[in-house]
Order: sequence, then structure tokens, then C-alpha cells
Amino acid sequence: MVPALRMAGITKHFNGVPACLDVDLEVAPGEIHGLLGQNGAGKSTLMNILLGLVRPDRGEVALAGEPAVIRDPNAARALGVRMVHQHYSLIPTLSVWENVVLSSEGRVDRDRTIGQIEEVSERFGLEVSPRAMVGDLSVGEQQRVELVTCLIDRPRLLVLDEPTAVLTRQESRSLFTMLRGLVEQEDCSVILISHNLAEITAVSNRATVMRGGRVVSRVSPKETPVAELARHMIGRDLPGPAQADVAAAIGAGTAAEGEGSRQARPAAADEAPVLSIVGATATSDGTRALDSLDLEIRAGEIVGVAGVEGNGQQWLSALLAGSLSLQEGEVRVHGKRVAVGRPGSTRKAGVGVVPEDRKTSGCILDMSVADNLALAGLKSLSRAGVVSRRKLHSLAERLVDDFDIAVASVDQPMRSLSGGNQQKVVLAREMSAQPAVLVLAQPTRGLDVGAVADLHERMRQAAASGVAVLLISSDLNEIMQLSDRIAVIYRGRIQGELARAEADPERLGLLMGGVSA
Amino acid sequence: MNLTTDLETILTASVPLTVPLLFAGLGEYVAQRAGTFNLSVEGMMLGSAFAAAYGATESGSPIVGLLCGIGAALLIAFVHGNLSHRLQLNTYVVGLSLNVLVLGVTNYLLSTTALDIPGGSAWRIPLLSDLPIVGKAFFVQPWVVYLLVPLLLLIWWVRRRRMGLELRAAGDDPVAGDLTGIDVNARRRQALLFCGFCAGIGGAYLSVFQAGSFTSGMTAGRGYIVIAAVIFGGWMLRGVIGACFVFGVAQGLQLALPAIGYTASPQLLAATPYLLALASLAVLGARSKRPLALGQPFAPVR
Amino acid sequence: MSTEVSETPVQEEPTPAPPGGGSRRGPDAAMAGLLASLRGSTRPAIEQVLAFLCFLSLGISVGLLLGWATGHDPGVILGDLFEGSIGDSISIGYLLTAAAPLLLVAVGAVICMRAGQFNIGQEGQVTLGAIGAGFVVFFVDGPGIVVIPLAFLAAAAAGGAWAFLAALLKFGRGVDIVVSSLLLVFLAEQLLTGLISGDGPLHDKGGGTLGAGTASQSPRVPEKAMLPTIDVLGVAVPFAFVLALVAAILVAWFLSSAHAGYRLRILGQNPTVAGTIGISASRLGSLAVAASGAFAGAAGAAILMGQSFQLNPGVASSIGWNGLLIALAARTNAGVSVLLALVFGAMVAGGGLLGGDGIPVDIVNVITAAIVVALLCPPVLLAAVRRRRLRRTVKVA
Amino acid sequence: GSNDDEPKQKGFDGPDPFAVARGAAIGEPGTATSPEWAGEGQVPAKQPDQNGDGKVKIGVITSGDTNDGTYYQSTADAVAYAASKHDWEYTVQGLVALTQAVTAAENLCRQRVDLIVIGDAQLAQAVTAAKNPICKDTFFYLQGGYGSPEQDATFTQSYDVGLGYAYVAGVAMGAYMKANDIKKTGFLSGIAAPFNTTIGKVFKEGVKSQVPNADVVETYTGDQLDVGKAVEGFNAQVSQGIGAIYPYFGAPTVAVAKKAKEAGIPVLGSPKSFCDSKDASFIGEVVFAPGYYLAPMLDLYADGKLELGVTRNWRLGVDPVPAVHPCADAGDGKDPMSQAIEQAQADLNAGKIDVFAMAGAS
Ligand SMILES: Nc1ncnc2c1ncn2[C@@H]1O[C@H](COP(=O)(O)OP(=O)(O)OP(=O)(O)O)[C@@H](O)[C@H]1O
Ligand SMILES: Nc1ncnc2c1ncn2[C@@H]1O[C@H](COP(=O)(O)OP(=O)(O)OP(=O)(O)O)[C@@H](O)[C@H]1O
Ligand SMILES: [Mg+2]
Ligand SMILES: [Mg+2]
Repeated sequence: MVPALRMAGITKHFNGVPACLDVDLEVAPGEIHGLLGQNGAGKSTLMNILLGLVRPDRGEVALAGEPAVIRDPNAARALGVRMVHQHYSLIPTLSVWENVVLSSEGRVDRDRTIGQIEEVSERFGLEVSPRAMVGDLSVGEQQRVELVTCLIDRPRLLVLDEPTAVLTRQESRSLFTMLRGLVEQEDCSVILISHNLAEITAVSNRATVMRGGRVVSRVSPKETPVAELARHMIGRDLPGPAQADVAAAIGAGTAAEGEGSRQARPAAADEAPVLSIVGATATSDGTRALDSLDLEIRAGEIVGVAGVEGNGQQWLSALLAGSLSLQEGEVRVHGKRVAVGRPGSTRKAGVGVVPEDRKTSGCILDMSVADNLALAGLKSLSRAGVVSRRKLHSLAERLVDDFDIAVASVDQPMRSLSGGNQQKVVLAREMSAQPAVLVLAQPTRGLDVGAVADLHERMRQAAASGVAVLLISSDLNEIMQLSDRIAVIYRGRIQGELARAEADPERLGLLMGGVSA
Repeated sequence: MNLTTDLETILTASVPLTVPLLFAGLGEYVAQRAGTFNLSVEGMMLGSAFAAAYGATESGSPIVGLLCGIGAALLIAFVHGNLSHRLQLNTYVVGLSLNVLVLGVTNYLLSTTALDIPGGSAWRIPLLSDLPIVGKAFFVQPWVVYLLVPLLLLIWWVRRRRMGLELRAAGDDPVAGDLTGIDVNARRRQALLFCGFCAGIGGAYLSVFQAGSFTSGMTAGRGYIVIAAVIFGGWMLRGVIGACFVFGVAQGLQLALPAIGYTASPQLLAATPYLLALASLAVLGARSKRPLALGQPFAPVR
Repeated sequence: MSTEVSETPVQEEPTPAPPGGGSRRGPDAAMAGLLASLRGSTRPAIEQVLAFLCFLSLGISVGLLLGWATGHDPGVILGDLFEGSIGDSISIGYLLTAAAPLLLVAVGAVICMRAGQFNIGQEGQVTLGAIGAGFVVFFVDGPGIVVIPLAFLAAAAAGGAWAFLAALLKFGRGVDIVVSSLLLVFLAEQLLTGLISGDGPLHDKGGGTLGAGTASQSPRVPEKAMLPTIDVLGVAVPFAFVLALVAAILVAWFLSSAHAGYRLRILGQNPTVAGTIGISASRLGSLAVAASGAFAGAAGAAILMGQSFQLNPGVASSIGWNGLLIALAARTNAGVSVLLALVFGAMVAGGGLLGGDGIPVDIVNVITAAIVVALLCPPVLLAAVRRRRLRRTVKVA
Repeated sequence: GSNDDEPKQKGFDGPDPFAVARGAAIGEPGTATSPEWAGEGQVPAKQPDQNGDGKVKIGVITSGDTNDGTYYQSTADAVAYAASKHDWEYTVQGLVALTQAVTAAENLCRQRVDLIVIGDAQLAQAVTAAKNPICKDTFFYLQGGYGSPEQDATFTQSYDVGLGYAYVAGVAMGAYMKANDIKKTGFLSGIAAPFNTTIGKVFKEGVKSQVPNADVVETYTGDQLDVGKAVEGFNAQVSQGIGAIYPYFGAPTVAVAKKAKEAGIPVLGSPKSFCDSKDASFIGEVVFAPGYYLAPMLDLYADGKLELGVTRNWRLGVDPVPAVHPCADAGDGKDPMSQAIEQAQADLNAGKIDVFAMAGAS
């Protein structure tokens, strides 16, 4: 039968760098089609081309057999193609209904639009408040708005770019049920982009796997073993020890008892904590950021902080990065009180932070790799207030080797590095300062499995060498994979702590939902 | 002297000084809501003032003058728009240098042309013009002034249309706007053109309808006062209108007070607009309704 | 870095407000992007140099065109511009005199722009500088060797303080410096007028031949406080220019290799990161702004004691604006600023001869403005060219 | 208007616009007093072609707009007229920035100008250029005024005392008001700084000397050049019911006069001679624009009789300019306005009235 979508020979280069090469993609009517691939595989680019956001160098697109020329999202919309973007496309200062109006045809009519919104949201069980200001909504709510926006004019093809990255398991589940309902009742096809093989296996009928801008295989996930899918994605057999990590990273199996995961380190309770946060309470422009949060980490221990996005994780890392000041409570390192809130205060005390959004708060994109590696230790590199280029370079060279960061030269701008390598640079910088405490916030978000494996290995080494590691992540598998203890953060406080042994997804899920165990 | 006549005096002095601010202010409001911190509004007004004076002199008709003025301002807006929202040149640099350019060109041309502008007469709106206090101030004005009404209606109407939303989107979140299929840079250029249109009327009013002559640099910083007004108005339509009036009155007082028999420090009066704008910013701080992407360039990848 | 990326700073996904720090959006943040885009392409590729030259001449030819259109001989205009700027040693002297304050302002602007603080109120800070210098020149009597340095210090202090107001608003109340510094310009004007008229302390109380001294102006600067010139191969190089040149060189060095300069640049590039490595945006940022104000103030002193020799309402005479334009057109690069300051100075000096040939001097404003706009074009157009080339290579591949 | 279409170089055709300035000194009835020169000077050799390059070239610099139709333009017109009469070359630079004053003068010297006319006291320090060797055979003429430098051997200047004719202007206005039974008049000017406010005060005194209970509305728009504000200032005064107005401006004067004509309000014109202008209905003129002092000096210069290093003091009521004339003057000087004016001038010169005290007082 005629495919709902057929993309043939799509090719796109960015400044000569290929993002998509001769990509063929076929989506049958009424199927959920998985699009797999590690970072930079070209998934988003391909979809942006479909939506007319990016012009391909070459290639054809046909919808339901009809050749289609799509110059911009409006054209796509007219043809019944809608997309929920990886980074949402809502205007924060406009109300929900205004956003809906913006991405649909017809004249502005508040009351009609609000009517439509309510109709759609109850048909698909996505509850949204049409008059709310989008800027005030949580990430999850915003995604619902995006969905409503797309569904309102009954699309023939719906694209979701990594929709679950920011959702709780529960939320993801309901999303998938909703999608199934969509394809069954509304005869609409769905393209689902994800790194997470478990999800793909769970929901999608067929899947296309991309690597380095090319299609490497078309599979029906239900029949294909996860490990094989992973191999397609990464293009090589996984390094031995990394096996489990990868499995974890890509959500295969319950990683909790995945072999190769290190034994829980018996944390001797008597031993004094390296980092201790006591009753930390802080508000940031009006809203409660942290609410009497207590946390302790001992040397050589990896403590995972699990939790649904937006429950104070970013404030916790901000606190430890020294950029959040407390109203009550205190932070102690090696028992010494740290004057948090003053720039660089925690770093002085020996806390290293690999922040969540590395692009914006981890490194300086317009400076060279060498500069970025040297940021922390500039003072030691300069004599009489003058920075010694020679020392700076030798340091950079050393770190690049130690952490095998893939760069042509240490002088090339940070911006030109791939996400994984940018992350490595940040990590290298933080570890090179020999911190007593190492904080990693969402360290593997958006990294490909290879990079994930490597990163996890280094975290273990750090811990082994006696660093107290704090891992803040919304990826449960990762948490369970690495941590000795798991603390669940909820509404800015620690809802409960589980030793690794007693931790299982369900109990964690309950804690994350605010239910005390 | 009694209060009503005093008020009337102040108003009659203030309104005509408010008019050019209002015209340009409406334009600047739209331009800034769409994301352009438009410094060249000063140049737009000045250029228009000269072109209008010239057109009126040559044709002997104020209307032709007005059209020439609008044309000149639109040209400046067009240049600005394409330099900063097509070539992505630094808006501030473009704005400032356009002001220098226009000042140079007008002075230059002024020294090689002779101007003799036909006088126009005021329209007196029946009934309304007989109202106490406000009557004389608001309803006995040259006809251009009444263009404010349709202009306001237009803006109010546009705000409730898709265009209005798209302009706000362009000013608040160009990236997301682009994803939803808005041609951000086109919207911004259009907003600038609208600003040019309004500032054009304001400039023409100055030279042809108010002063009946053109002198070098005759806008005398009104463009910057307008920018202050948009800020003081908190980037809200009513606010901007209010701000323009406040500043107009500040200038009017200078003329009216002696007539009423008071005096105030001229420097202080002249400084009020900027003081007020700064004060409101200091009070509101980051809480103001400032367009989130104000002044931010946007270059889509295609 | 590739011009492609640098030229499109907002490619980055919208950044969340960093905890603690002020908003990363709005005018200031916008300028960050714009400046990144400017800095993006300062490396001297041959094509860039060529582009620079051809756009420079393009700017000039705009002016010539205007002249020609209104019946003046472009040859004469060009001749005068040349004669009056580098024709002979005297002309060169004029050129340097005009360039000095412009360069001082530009160098200051470079500092704060590099620190990511977008002070565009130099015009006002120049005015304050002139005022500060005025208080010393007219109230301190001593030998020039004492008065002149004092005057420069006072000017720098005044200008710096005025700029610091903007910094206070920024770090105290989160007001964008772009906006506040702009507004402060016009307050400065009124302040000056107040001080030099009526019973203002700097007002020229008269002592003129006849009549009461009533004009809004200060007394004339005494001989001893007039800036000296240094003779270099027949050219009377004004002291102010030497000062400005030294400042430019020092600042260039400071930004590239001094530890503090490094921190300054880090702050400018990414305040959040700066915060985590112990750079206090409010402290260092305010310092940078104050510094830029101080340089602008010094320029004010240079104007008072080297050019106008008197305070009157228009004493800053757009030197602040033009200095700022120079810094931005030079892509916040101190070295290039020197070059551009000389070009601007040449225009002012050259313009001096135009009047003598009956050509309105305003034409040089047209030319300078055209030059600035033209100078901003090369990176953009080059980027466009590169993109096209790439397209082609891809096609053939 | 007084703008001329073709570029200045084309010369100045039409009647002598400065005739009023060329009359002999009148002084006390009967005895014609000779012009008052202060300082020791001598006539340079080769005047008018001072630099002996075979042609006479004159350069004018002013801080104002030489197309303002009044104050600053008068200098340019005077030069243009003389140039066309003696066929000299000349150039005019308006809007010269204070920062460029000295340089501008020196540049003129380099361009082999014989006579540099500094059109207003704002640019006074341009005379320091005269000490510069490149200017050694260039003649510097300065329109003196408030805060102009001490006279020395390097330049020649014209000088007048504004307060005097401000008072007489008031008297003239007062006389007109008395004759036409007007109770209220307006004084309209720019920046509210002493160089305007003192004039205002003295003008007021003048008016009151004729109509003791007269009401003089003083308005300062806060800007010398802002025509828009000037016009609105005028409107504000009209709404206060003034019966006549004295706009004390440069450029805005003409604009205000036009509006006054529309409003049917008589205007006392200044600083140039306005009586034969069609722009408005002038009741009188107060003539003190620099061009009127320059014109006769240029005649001397043409004859090679203009001394360098002297101050020419232009005295009200003695020299032809500055002067206050009624426009409707039948010529016999017997109309009430002329009589009041003559009386006031006599009192001034006899020291019966101290305008400086007036300016300082109240
Ligand atoms: N606007 C752009 N400019 C330059 N290069 C780009 C641009 N967008 C994408 N690329 C490059 O194209 C390649 C594919 O990017 P794309 O976003 O499609 O990968 P992806 O599969 O979506 O990765 P992720 O899973 O992280 O979203 C990457 O190398 C990326 O660096
Ligand atoms: N009846 C309506 N139909 C369509 N749109 C509407 C309607 N009412 C309000 N809006 C939307 O709400 C927005 C703001 O409208 P409104 O003018 O009432 O708010 P506002 O607070 O006055 O705006 P501002 O604060 O900018 O002055 C408008 O831009 C318009 O998009
Ligand atoms: Mg993607
Ligand atoms: Mg000669």
C-alpha cells in the first residue's frame, strides 16, 4: 500500500559537514515508526527537513504518494505534517491559546480556539489550561501544550523528537498510550525519535536506525534483540566492561542487577562525611528552590540523586557551584563551613561541578579548548599577573591525552567540538583540579552510548581514588547503575534515601512521586 | 489666576509638543515589541522633517510634504531593517550611524536648498472644541494630528490579529517563533517600516505643520525622548501613550508655567523624561514587560 | 571559529536564567550575541583586508556621490580630504588631535564590551569628563605639570563615576546597561548646561571687555593648562594622542595576556562559567564599566584642554558616539580601533579644508557614517560567499 | 525668506541689505560724533590682498546655521554682498563645532584667505590662531560679545552692549502698546540662561517705563534653535492674551513671526532689519545682527583702511547700528514710538538709566 511518508535520497551538509547522506525513510499509514540513532546521527536534521525548517541539498519527499515541496512549517502544516520539537517551539510570554493560534491557520478567535483546545485535550486526556501563560508551565505541561497544538488540526503525520527525555516513567507511559490511541482512531502516522531502545521496542511497529547521517538498518524492534539494535546504533561491538553501562544507558533490561556493575561499597557510617548539606533552604525569585535539604557524602562514595525534572536538581547543583545562597542551613566540606552564594566559594573548598547545561554554564563556546581546560587553574598558570601561554598549552595537551578528547588542536574553538567531547573537556577540567567532591548533573544527557560508557568508567575511577561523587540524574538506570546510595529529591527536599541493594524502580518511582517509603 | 484656565494653558502648550512624541512613540513601541531596539527613530524623524519641508516647499502643498516625509522615514527604516534583520548587522551600530548619516545629509542639503513652507490651518472639531479645559487643547489642531486616531485603532486591531501575535513572538522568542513557521526577520523588518511610517508623520508634523520651517537638527533629541517613553511606558501600549503625554507635559510646563506665573529649573524640566525612565527601570528592575529578545539578532538556518 | 557559527549567535537553544545571575536575555544579552558575531571575524585573512579597503573606499564614495549630485567636484572633495588629513605635517597634527579623544573613548568601549558590559553612554561620560577636568582647570592654580595630570585624573574619576551609575542599576536592579547608559547621556547634557550657566560654578562670570558675562559657557582654559605637543620629525604630535596610543597598546596587551584581562574576557564570554570559577560579575563588570567611563572621561579632558579650551553645552560634540562606533566597527579590538580612530580623525581634519572650498563640512558626517556601516559588512558578505562556495562544492561532490 | 537659491559663490544681487548700517553717526542733535575706536592699531600693508597672492579671499566661520535667515546668516550675507561688489572670493562655514574653532581658522589661513570673519563670540577663541605663523598675513575680524577675549594686536573686533537696545526695544514696545491700548505683551526666548533672561528683564523695564501697569509674559523654551518649542511658546503666550510680541531668537524668530501674522499679532523684529519683510506684520525692528557691523567694516577693508588690533564699539543712538526703528516711521521721526525711542536713547547715553543695574536687580 502507499506509504504515508516517503523520503528519498535526502542529503544535507552544514558548512561542508554532512548531517544527512542519501537518507531514505518510509512510514506506513497508521504506524508508530521509531527513528533511532546516537547524537549527531542526523535525526533532528532529517525531521527539520521534513518540516521545511532546513533546506536539503538533495532529495525528494512524498506524502501519501504525492510528491511534496515543503518550504516552511506552514507548508508542512498545510500538508498535515506536525512536529513536537526536541526544544519546544512555544512562545513563553504568550498564553496557551495564543500559542495554539500561532501554529494553526485561520483568524484569531480566542473563544473558538479555547473551545478547540478543551475538546482536543479531553479527547486525548491531555489536560491543559488554555488561558495559562506558557512561561509559567512545567516542562511536562509544555509538552502537552505542544501535543495539543499539533493534534488540534488532525495531522496525518506526527513527529516527536525525543519526547521522553524530560518525562517521568509514568508520564512517558501515558504519552505512549495516547500515541497508540492516536494511530488507531485517527489514522495518523507517528515518527518517534529516541535514544531509548526500551521505549522504541515497547511502542513502535517498525524502526529506522541512523548513524553518521546514513540509514544503517530498518528493523521491526519487537523481533530484534536490544543488543543488536545497540550495535546498529554505535556501529561496533561494545567494549566489555561498558556492556552493562550501554545496556543501562539505552534502557535495556533492568540494569540494577546488570553484570559488570560494581559492588556496593560498604560505606562505613562512622567515617566523617566529605560533603554535608544540612537543612539547606533557599528561594529563587519567589519560588522555593530548596526546602531544608539534607545530604551527606563520604570519600570514595557515589551518591545518586534521582527525581523528576524540576524538583530542585538544578538548584542543588547551583548551590554546589556556589551560585545559590541559602536562607537557612549550611554546606560543609571536610567539616569546614562554606560561604555558599559567593562566586567560586565552593570551588575554593574543593567542590568540582560538571553542570547540567554544559553549553551555557559548563564551558565557553567561543574560546579555545586550551582556554577552556585552563579556566579553573588560571591563577596557577600565571606569574606576576601574566598568564603563561606555554604552561597553559602544556596543561591542555596533557589533559587532552589523559581524557582522550578528540580534537585536531587544543587551539580550536570549543564550539566546534561534538557534545560528547565538550562534556569530556568540562570533566577533564573539573577532575584536573583534584576536587574532594565531584558533582555531575545529568552528565550523560544527550551523549551517545560510547561516550556514556567512557564517562561512567571515569566516574568509577574518580570514586575509587577517594573522591566523593554526587550524581544528579533523571535517568533511573544510570542512577541505579552507578550509585552506592540513592537519594530521591522531591520539591526541593530529600524525600527518602535507599541503599543500592534495596532500590528498585517501583520504590524509587513512588518516592519520586512524593510518596514517602 | 483660576485653575481651569491654568490647566487649559498647560494642556494647550503640552498637547502639540506631545503629538510628535506620540506618533514616533507608537512606531517605536511596535518596533521594540517585535525585538528591535530602534535607535534610528531620531534619524527617521529628522529625515522626514526635512523631506516634508522640502516636498511642501516644492509642491506648495502640506499633504505632498507629509507624503515625502513618510517616504524618507520609510527609506531609513528600510535600510535599517535590511542591514540588521537581513545582514544581521549590529542594530545599535546601524541605528547610531544612521542618525549621524541623516544629520549630515539634512544639514548638507539644507545649505544648498531654500525652504518656504505653506502654512496650514487648524481643524476645529465642532462641539468637542467647545469643551472646557480639554476642548482647545485636543480638538483644535492641524488635521494630521487626528491621524493618531486611525493609527491607534490600527495598532489595537493588529494586536488582536495573527500579525500582532507574530510580532510579539518575534520580539519575545525568535527561535521558537521560527519553529512555528513565523518569518521572524520579515516581521521585524515590517515592524521597523511601521515605525518609519509613524516617525515619518511625527517628523513631518514638526517641520510642516507645527513650526512651518526646518532648522538644522530640529528634532533636537525627540527620538531619544521617544525611546525613553517606550521604556517608561513599560513596553505596554497604554503605558507608552501615557509616557508620551507625561513627557509632552514636562516640555509644555516650561512654556506654560511662566504664563501662569511660576518658575521651575529649565534643566530639571528638560531632564524629567530621562529621570522618569531611569526611575521606572530602577523600580521595576527586571520585572518589566520588556520583550525577552529585545535587540537580539536572529539568523535562521535554512 | 567558523564565521557561519559566530555570525549566528542565537543558534544556541534559548538559555535558562542562570540561578543567582541576572537574565541572559534582552538588550544586554543581545549585545553579547552581536559582539560575539563582531569578534567572530577579526583574524586578518587577506580577503578580509581587501574587503576592509574596498568597503572603506565604498563609504567614501558615497560621500563623493552626494557631493557630485549637488554640483561639487568629487576631485576637489577627495583632494581636500587628502590634503587636510595627511597632506603635510600640519595636517597630520590636526588629524592626530582629532583622533586622540576618539581613540580614548574607543579603547574604553573595547574594555567594557569585552567584559560583556554594553555601556553605550560614552557621549555622556565624555561630558562628565570635561566637567571634571573643568573643575580642576578653573579652580586649581598651579603649574601645568600639576594641573594637567590632576585634570585628567578628575576627568577619569567623573566619567568613571557616571558610568558606574549604570553599573549600579544593572547589578542592583537588573536594568540593562545599554538602556540606562543611553538615558544617562541626556542627563549629563542637562547637568553641564546647569553648571555653565546662570550661577553655576563653572559659568564664565564675565570680565570680558564690556558687559556682563552671561553666555552659557565656562571661562577660557588658561595657557598653562593647554595640552603640549611633542615634535616628531616635524609633526606636532599632541600629548593627548600619545596618551591614547599608549592606552590602546596597554589595553590590547592587558586583554590578551594579563590574568585580569583573561578573567574580563571570560566574564564577557560566559557570565555563568565566570561565576563558577570565582569571578564576581557585579564586581569585575562594574569595574569594567567604570574603566570605560574613565577613558571616556579622559577623552573629555583631552577635548577641553586640547581642542575646545572652553566648556559650552555641546562640548562632547558626538565624540562619544563616534568613539563607540569606532570600537564596534573595530569589532571590539583595540588594535583595529587605532586604525579606525585615525580614519575618523582624517575625516575630521580633512573636512576642515572642505569649507574653504565652499563645500559643506557635513559631508564628512555622511562619509564617516557610510564607512562605519560599510565596515560592518565584510564578515557578513564573506560568510555569504563562503556558504555559496560550500554549496557548490557539495553539489559537485 | 532671505535664503537665496543659488550657491553663495554666485554672489549677491539685489539692493544693499545693509544700507541702514552705512549712515553716518547721528549722535546728539547737531554734533555728529565720530565712531568710537578703542585700542592701538595700524593698517597692515597690502590690505585688502593681505597675503599678496593677487586675489582677495574672505572666509567666514560661525557656530550657527548660516541659513537661519537672521543672526548668523547676516554675516554671510554681508560678506556675500561685499564680495559681489568688489568681486572677491569668499567661503562660509556654518555650525562650526567649538572643538574645531581654532583648527577651522588655521585651515582658512592655509587656504590663503586674506580676511577671516569670526561670526560670533562662541567661536571667539579662534582668534588664538592669529598668533600661529601660518596666519601671519591674515586679518582676523571677530564679532565680539559676551566673554570675548581682551583686545590685542592680532585681531580686530566689533562690540556692542545688548542691554541697551533691549531696554529701548522695551520702550518702543511700550510706546506702541500705549498708542494701541494693549495691556499685555510677550517676550519669547530660548535657553533660560542670563544671556537671555537679563535681556528679558531689561525689556520688561523698558515696557513698564511707558505703560507702568503693563503685563510682560516672559517665556523661555529651553532651546535656542528648537523651532517647534518656539512656536508652541508663542501659542502659549497667545492663549494668555498677549497683544504684541518680541521674539528674541535666531532661527525661530522668522517662524514665530509667520505664526504671529496668522494670529494677527504685531511683532517687534530682531536682530536683522525686518521692516520691509513680507513674512509678518512688524511694528518695529531692533537691528544688531553682526552683518550690520561687518558691512561698514568691509567697506573700510576694501579701501585698505581697516586697522588691526582695535575694538570698534557700536553705540546705541550714536552709531547707525545697533538701532531700534519703528516700521511705520514716516521719516520725520515725530511719531510717538520714535520720540519714545529717542528719549530713551538720550537718557541711556546721559547715564540717567543704568541697564546693568536693571539686569542685576529684581
Ligand atoms: N544548525 C546547524 N548548524 C551546523 N551544524 C548542525 C546544525 N544542526 C545540526 N548540525 C549538525 O548536524 C549533525 C546532525 O545533527 P542532529 O541534531 O540532526 O543530530 P541528532 O540525531 O538530532 O542528535 P540528538 O540525538 O542529540 O538530537 C550534527 O553533527 C550536528 O552538529
Ligand atoms: N477578544 C480577543 N480576541 C483575540 N485576541 C485577544 C482578545 N483579547 C485579547 N486578545 C489578545 O491578548 C493580547 C493582549 O490584549 P490586551 O490588549 O487586552 O492586553 P494588554 O495587557 O492591553 O496588552 P499590553 O499589556 O501590551 O497593552 C492581544 O495581543 C491579543 O492577542
Ligand atoms: Mg536531535
Ligand atoms: Mg589674497
